[in-house]
Amino acid sequence: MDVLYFAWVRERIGLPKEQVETSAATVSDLVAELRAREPRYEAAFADLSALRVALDQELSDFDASLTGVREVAFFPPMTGG
Amino acid sequence: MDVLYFAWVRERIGLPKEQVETSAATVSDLVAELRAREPRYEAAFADLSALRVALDQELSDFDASLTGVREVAFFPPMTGG
Amino acid sequence: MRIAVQQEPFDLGAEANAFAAGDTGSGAIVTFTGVVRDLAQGDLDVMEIEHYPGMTEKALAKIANEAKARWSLGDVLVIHRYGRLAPGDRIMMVATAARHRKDAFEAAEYLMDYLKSRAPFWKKERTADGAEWVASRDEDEDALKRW
Amino acid sequence: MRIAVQQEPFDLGAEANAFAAGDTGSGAIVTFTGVVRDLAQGDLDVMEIEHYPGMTEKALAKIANEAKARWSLGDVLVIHRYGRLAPGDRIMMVATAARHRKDAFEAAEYLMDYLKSRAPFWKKERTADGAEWVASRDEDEDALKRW
Repeated sequence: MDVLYFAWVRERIGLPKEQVETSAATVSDLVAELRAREPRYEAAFADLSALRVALDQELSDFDASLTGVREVAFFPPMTGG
Repeated sequence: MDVLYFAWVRERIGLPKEQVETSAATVSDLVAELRAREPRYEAAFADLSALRVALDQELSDFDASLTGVREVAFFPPMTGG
Repeated sequence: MRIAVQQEPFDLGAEANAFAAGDTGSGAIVTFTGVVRDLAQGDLDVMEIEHYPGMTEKALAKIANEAKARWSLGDVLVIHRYGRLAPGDRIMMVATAARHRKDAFEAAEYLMDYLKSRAPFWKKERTADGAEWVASRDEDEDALKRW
Repeated sequence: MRIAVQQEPFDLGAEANAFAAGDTGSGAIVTFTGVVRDLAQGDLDVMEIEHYPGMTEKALAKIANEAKARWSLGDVLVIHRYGRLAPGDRIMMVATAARHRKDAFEAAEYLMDYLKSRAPFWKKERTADGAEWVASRDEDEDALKRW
């Protein structure tokens, strides 16, 4: 599965995109796996209330299932306009 | 005093502007004088709720005093924009 | 602040660009443009707009100054035409610049609501069937109550 | 309906004129333009806007389609830039055309409210003191509640 990071999430983790092999059932499960990897992931995911997630380019939430999902993106609240 | 007419008030009365010698104290008094003149004035002023009045180029009302006023204008509700 | 009452057409794009260029401190620019619609389904030939020279400019300046007093605005523009217009012609525009979008939007709506019912313009529509003065609408008068 | 996500500057006036020319049935045209403000009082050097290619266009189209479903609109335009911008540069614009001004205004405000918080753009401000991501504002999130 492709995992994308934007804005300060990208900066903290240090890359914009990576391929992740996972059997995580939900977004929260994936976040837990990533946090366990390295301190930079732990730092990026420390406060989930400051993060948003999109599944296959649609806004979603951390309880959502990853079944069939090909692309997960993590980023801070958007500041367009 | 200059009396001006706009839109269908102008069309009913048949002129855009005239000089009126009057000692009317209020706009209503002036309207009463004008209505007494001729049927075309009577027709124009038949329904005051369909008319607006400006005194010296400021919106006013039919109870207003004419003291010191040099220009009175009668017209239907405005349709700008 | 610029108020223009004119017979000539105006260029919406050129006016919008000039307005935006003149106000560099504002983050938000709103424009509203009114266009002559063919109300009578295809047979409006011409719209004639009459106004009250002398009062018109004053009334528009008063409305614009009230908007400036009420919202934090960088700048305000009002252009309103009179004379003969055809369907598709642009009748008028307002523009507002403000730090915050809410102020720019509200001020533009306020200007429009007051222009509709408190600026001395009268519209007459000429069709194949004859000419008729456009009646004021109760909802335009009601729109003033929200301010 | 046109949705453009682009690095290049856009010409507000040319876009407004093209939009107005393309929609002859509407009586009311509203535009909103966002400009880079110097928030940090004179020392903003550059604003960088990051976005999510692929998702951005979809998110903007979804917001525009929701506006079209909700109001009676003749047309909708959304342009949003990404990349490096300087103070005074235009970031984005929306335009709405409708028969009635209320629809055009409300739809433009709706588009802006959703663009602010639901389109995947992130702003970073670079000043003499360093660079900082612009934080989302509670009032922008709250603005969605009125729709």
